[in-house]
Amino acid sequence: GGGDDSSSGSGSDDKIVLGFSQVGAESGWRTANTKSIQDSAKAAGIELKFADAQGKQENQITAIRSFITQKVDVIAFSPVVTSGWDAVLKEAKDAGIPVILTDRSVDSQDTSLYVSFLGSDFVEEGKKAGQWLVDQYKGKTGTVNIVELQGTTGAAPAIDRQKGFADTIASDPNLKVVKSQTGDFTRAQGKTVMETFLQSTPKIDVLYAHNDDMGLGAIEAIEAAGKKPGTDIKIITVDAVKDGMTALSEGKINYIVECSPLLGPQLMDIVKQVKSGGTPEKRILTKETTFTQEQAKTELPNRQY
Amino acid sequence: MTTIDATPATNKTPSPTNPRRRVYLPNTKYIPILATLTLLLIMYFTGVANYENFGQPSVVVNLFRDNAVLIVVAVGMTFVIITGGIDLSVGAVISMTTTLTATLLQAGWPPLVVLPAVLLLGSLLGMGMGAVIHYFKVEPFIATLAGLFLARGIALFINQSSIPIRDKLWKAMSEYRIVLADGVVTKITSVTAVVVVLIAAAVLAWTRFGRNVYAIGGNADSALLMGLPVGRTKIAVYTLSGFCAALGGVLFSINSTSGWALQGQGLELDAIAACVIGGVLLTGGSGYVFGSLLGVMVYGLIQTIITFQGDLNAAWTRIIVGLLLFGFIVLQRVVTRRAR
Amino acid sequence: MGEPSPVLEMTGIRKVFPGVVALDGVDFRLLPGEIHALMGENGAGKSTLIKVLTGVYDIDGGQITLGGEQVDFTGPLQSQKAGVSTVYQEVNLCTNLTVAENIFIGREPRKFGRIQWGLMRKRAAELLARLDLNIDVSATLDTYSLAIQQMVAIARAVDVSARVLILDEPTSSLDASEVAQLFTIMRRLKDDGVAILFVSHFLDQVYEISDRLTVLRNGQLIGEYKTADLPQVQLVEKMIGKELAVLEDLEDKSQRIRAKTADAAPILAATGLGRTGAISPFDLTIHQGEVVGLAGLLGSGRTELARLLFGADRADSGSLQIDGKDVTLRSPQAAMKRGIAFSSENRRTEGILGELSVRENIILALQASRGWTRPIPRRKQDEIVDKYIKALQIRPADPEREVRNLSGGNQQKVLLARWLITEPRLLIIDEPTRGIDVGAKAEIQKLVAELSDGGMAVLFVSAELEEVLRLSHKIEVLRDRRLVEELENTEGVDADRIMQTIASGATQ
Amino acid sequence: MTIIKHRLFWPSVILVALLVVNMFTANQFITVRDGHLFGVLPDILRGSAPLLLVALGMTLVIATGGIDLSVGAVMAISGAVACLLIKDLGNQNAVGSVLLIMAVAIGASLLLGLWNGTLVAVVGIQPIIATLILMVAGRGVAQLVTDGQIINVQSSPYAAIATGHFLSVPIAFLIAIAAVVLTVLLTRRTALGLLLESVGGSPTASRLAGIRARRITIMVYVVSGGLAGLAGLIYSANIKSADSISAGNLIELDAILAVVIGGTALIGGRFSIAGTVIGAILIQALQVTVVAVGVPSKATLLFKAVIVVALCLSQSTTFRQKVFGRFKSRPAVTAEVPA
Ligand SMILES: Nc1ncnc2c1ncn2[C@@H]1O[C@H](COP(=O)(O)OP(=O)(O)OP(=O)(O)O)[C@@H](O)[C@H]1O
Ligand SMILES: Nc1ncnc2c1ncn2[C@@H]1O[C@H](COP(=O)(O)OP(=O)(O)OP(=O)(O)O)[C@@H](O)[C@H]1O
Ligand SMILES: [Mg+2]
Ligand SMILES: [Mg+2]
Repeated sequence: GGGDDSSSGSGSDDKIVLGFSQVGAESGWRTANTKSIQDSAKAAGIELKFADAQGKQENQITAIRSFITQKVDVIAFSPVVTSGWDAVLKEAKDAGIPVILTDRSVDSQDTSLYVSFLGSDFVEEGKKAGQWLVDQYKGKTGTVNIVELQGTTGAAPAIDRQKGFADTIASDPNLKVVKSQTGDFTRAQGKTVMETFLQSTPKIDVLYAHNDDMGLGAIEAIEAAGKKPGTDIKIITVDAVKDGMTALSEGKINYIVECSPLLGPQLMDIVKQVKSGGTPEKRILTKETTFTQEQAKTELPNRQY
Repeated sequence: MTTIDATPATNKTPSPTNPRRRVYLPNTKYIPILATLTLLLIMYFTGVANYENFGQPSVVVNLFRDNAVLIVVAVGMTFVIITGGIDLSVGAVISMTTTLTATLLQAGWPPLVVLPAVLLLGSLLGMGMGAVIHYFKVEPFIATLAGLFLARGIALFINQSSIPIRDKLWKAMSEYRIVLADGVVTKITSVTAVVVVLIAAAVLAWTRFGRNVYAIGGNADSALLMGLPVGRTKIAVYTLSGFCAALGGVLFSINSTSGWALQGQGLELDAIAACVIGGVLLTGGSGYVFGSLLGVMVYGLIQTIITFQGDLNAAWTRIIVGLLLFGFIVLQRVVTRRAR
Repeated sequence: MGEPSPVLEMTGIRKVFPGVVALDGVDFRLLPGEIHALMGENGAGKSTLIKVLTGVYDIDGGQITLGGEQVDFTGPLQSQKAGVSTVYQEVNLCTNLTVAENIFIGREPRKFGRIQWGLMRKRAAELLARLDLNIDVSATLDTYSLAIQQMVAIARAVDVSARVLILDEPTSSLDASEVAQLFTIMRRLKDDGVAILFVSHFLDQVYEISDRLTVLRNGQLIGEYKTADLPQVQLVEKMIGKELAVLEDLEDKSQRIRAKTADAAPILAATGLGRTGAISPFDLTIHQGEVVGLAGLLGSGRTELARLLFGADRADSGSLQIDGKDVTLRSPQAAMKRGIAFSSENRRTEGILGELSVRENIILALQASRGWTRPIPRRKQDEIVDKYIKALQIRPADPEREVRNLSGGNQQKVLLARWLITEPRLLIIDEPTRGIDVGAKAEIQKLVAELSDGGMAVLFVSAELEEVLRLSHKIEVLRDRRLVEELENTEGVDADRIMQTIASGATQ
Repeated sequence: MTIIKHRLFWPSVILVALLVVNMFTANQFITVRDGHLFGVLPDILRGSAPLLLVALGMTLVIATGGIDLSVGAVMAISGAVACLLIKDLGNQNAVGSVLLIMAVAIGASLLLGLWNGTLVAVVGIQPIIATLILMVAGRGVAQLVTDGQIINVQSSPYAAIATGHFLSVPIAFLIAIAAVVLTVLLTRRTALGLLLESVGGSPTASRLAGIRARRITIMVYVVSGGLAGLAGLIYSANIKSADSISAGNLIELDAILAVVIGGTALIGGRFSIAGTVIGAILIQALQVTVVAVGVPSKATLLFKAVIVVALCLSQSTTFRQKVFGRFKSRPAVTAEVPA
């Protein structure tokens, strides 16, 4: 590989060097997230050292250490998991490199290890999805059979989105999750699992999918079974990527909780702020909303990812 | 048939050694290792020439620290592969170990109980798989795959989310810095890994057990007929691999002070690949622990180069890793062939 | 003379494999300080009896007592510990280990648990020197020929101080002087009171060394005899159950010489063909219908020469003409296309495909030469295979049996059949009669003679000089990896003459 | 007696058991609706098609003593290429163009197989590493092709290969079965099967028997690549999009498992295509069962572990002897011999 461009490495000139360790490229959402960060770094004139961890914490720890060796100015990363960052973050702190968390949080007790956390709250997303459902069935009687397509077993978004959702719908005893199984965040798995749900569950009223992709796969399965997604079975998903929004505007999905991947510009602002000696807020929530079918129609043309 | 005396015994075999072996080359069996080492050095210096800060000693030292787990696991795997087997369960055993360690520590168990307990559990699982493989003649692949499902299944069953470890001893081990030189620091994990490599290499090269491992890999049927303890040895290597994986899990939990059921996914393949890159034959009977160590270093160095390159997205990361691997393997092949 | 009480006694041994009763109520006794030959045709159950004894197989009936105590070994490890040292029929060593390791593995000299490599190598070298074998003991075993491997296996077995020593066809690829060495050692052990069980298809050897013998046929005990009391002819009768007539036809040498087509065009002519480190450049012509024998000592380069002619190894000097045309044999296929066939001496690793059936093993080479797109029709396969199973008396005569479950001698016959059905013009056979019983050996020799009469050229390699003499029209003598002399097999040529040639080392 | 001893007996029993479970949990096991088969069974068969195809190629590779880790990546590439080209079609429903594009995608997969085969047979790299290279880099290439995004297509002829029906049977399953039949013909009606088993049994002995081991080895990797490509098409047609990240992810493991369940040994030699078919369908059935019975996702792996353990024990002759042999008294064994 070349490397002529890396001669500007250690901040010898005034360009800020940002080391960013991404979780991986496990979904379209993640790719959009990566792109956003790469593009806005370029736009902000920040030199980006990018490392893809392929979903492994050990790779991420390695990458962060490597950033420390390379003496970057700021480190940012989307943690693969919540636990286990104390040691490496301490190393960064000892080396005097500020750390920014994006997208996912860590559970360090010592919050001085990072300067800021920019990202969404997965539990909150689950809650939003649950709240919509509670509102929909407010005052109605008769049980509502819900099936849930979970994300990858053990992954933080999957656990949190399940938890937030479950906590919220507990308020209405009619809402019952009858089947819940992982669809690995992928379309194909979403479809396969939904097929089986349809085969093995007498009546399904609502589908809650932890991301759009699984929801989209499930729509295929629902249609193949001769039912109408969005009507016969109500569908709630999380993310709001373009394909999901399209389906929402077509009425195949009923409600999407947004989880925005476009953290780039906000991140760059924080980086600059940190570099110029400022102290950003400890917790910065990404600007996120929810979409109904009507809102989707107006929003769709503006979706870039 | 009765004309033996026509051949004076002294006249026989005037060339006592095989002429092919008379010229002294580095013993042919070490050629793959030497080739790997040479190429590794070339790769390293290419990195030094191309990237700033690559030449720092800490890059090399960190190679051991970042790959400590892989090194330990690859050591166990080396034994298994030399007997002609394979162990797919290592990554899952790591996850089980980290999860269990974290859970037990969280529950307030004393760390000095937890440590031997998880190591024992890993070894027992390995022993179980070894026993199934030996007594029931089940293919190692399928037996250890079942082990994989089982171990990760247990981990997920215990807890799906990641569990922080706040135990003092663990934290202390995690943060303890061993200063090698000015500005060159390493951790307990890498020292452990190096010690494991040394012990394993000695065991493989100098003990009866080590020789039995090679014999079984060369030809298990013959080994049995030669009166070697085939069953015991086989079970022992899987136990060893289970132990190494559990130790890897402990190192993992020290490194990250947490436990998580998805930890170490795909690590089995990395470990197998590292062994094979280091010259261990998957068909068994040949290979060295140091070879596997070099294999891990190749893997680690590729990762380091990728991070230093710093502008690769996921797609390009994969492609470059593949290309580097390809280049390395083909060169290794060419060099070894020439030297033979 | 009061017999000493047997050190080993097996009574009513029964062993059943799916579809075969390999041993049926066999009794066997071994006295201390005797050499006891176990005799029988291929597939009679000799090796099975040995494996049952050493615990490789469980028995289905009967019992074994060793030194007066009843034993039930669960594996070779146990029997070895109980003082039974064994050389199994097929060389069972680990070719990826060094010679020294093969000799000492399992009982390496150790100090503080650490193997003493130097000591081990020294002892191994000494041990082999006693067998008159001076080889580099730190080289891996796979660099040596099968014969050497066999010697190493023997060295391993005789070095442990055992009560019972079992040698299953240890001499099958050794030549006379190695056999003599082995016998010296066996006699010494016998004098020390070791009981030795010896299996061989060479009757001369059996008569030379053994005190008593036990004959098996079809898994059944025929009887136990004092060697001195049983004439050869009777022994053969007992083994095969009928009189043996085939051998006599061949003995008349003059007849063979006449049959030779003197001035036929050479099929193959090698000039200065050689391969460094394997065999020095040599000249050789082989004519149609000619049987050429290769004679030489162990490691003299016979196998290497044969491999060059088949393209199994590539020559790096000289030229080769086939039918008058210059050719370079890059691969076995190239040789096969020109009508050359080669049966390797190492049947276990270079010959049979154990998992495949007898039928598949037999048709393999023919099929390979036809290419995968033109399968041999099943009917035709069955026809060919049946014919050769009958002709070579392959037993059990079941074409669908896995080859690895056949006895050693029968495996060899399968290999021979594999090459015969390709109807080659030049058949190179390296040790084709290794481990084959008297009857079948005679059949094979007869077959070779017939084939050559029919115009096929044969390059015949055998450690058994008499066999070479009996069959060949001309004999190439090798020594130290070079062809030293070519002898027309005329009246005056005999074993002595050849041994002299080898010893004097005359150059070409 | 003999049927119980057959090596596919126990896998078949477990497969049937899983199907029976599904019979009870499902609304419909198998019915005809809208003129085609509907129910869990057709779902399982259809869903198993990609795995079946991949496992089929894997069987041949394993028979030669090799292994192909790159199948997942090849699936991803093939799907990506196909969807990329179809997306740019003026009329995505033009059957001719779609078929042509599918041929291109499979052609690309064959080339990837050729690459693997060359590395293994000509350069002489150990199969696991040779194919690991493509496994790693190939998915990168697929991601590059799709730019890391999911490419959607709206092509009904393309979707049909996964979700369509022909004579009321799922086309995907028909394709898989056609591939199986072709492979059986290819290996058993020609001498290829024999030569494969021979090369896998002992390369040295095969070479000396005059078999062109190199050519055969290359060929099986090519076949494996092609079948993986086909599987990739079905996978992507099923979701009408190319998902370069998850397409065929970890399928190599399932495929190898299917092959091993089917009784083909990993060291090479004898292979059983029927076994692989059973193995692949069994794995798919297992996956469906896990969902259908409602095993909580955190226990899913444990459930699978139990089944795999049961499978591997049931396949072990020694295990059966040791466990079931106890019931029989020893003399019984001797008694049956004269027959
Ligand atoms: N593992 C096995 N499975 C099935 N049958 C076997 C097995 N081993 C041996 N047999 C059969 O048992 C019989 C006896 O074989 P054995 O090897 O004992 O013969 P042998 O007397 O040693 O012959 P040879 O002189 O050819 O070595 C043969 O018919 C053989 O086919
Ligand atoms: N006496 C010896 N000393 C050293 N090396 C030997 C000796 N005998 C054989 N070898 C080794 O064995 C190898 C094989 O020799 P080769 O097979 O050509 O001999 P051969 O004449 O066929 O004898 P054999 O009777 O052993 O088959 C040679 O490469 C050589 O290294
Ligand atoms: Mg025998
Ligand atoms: Mg020879």
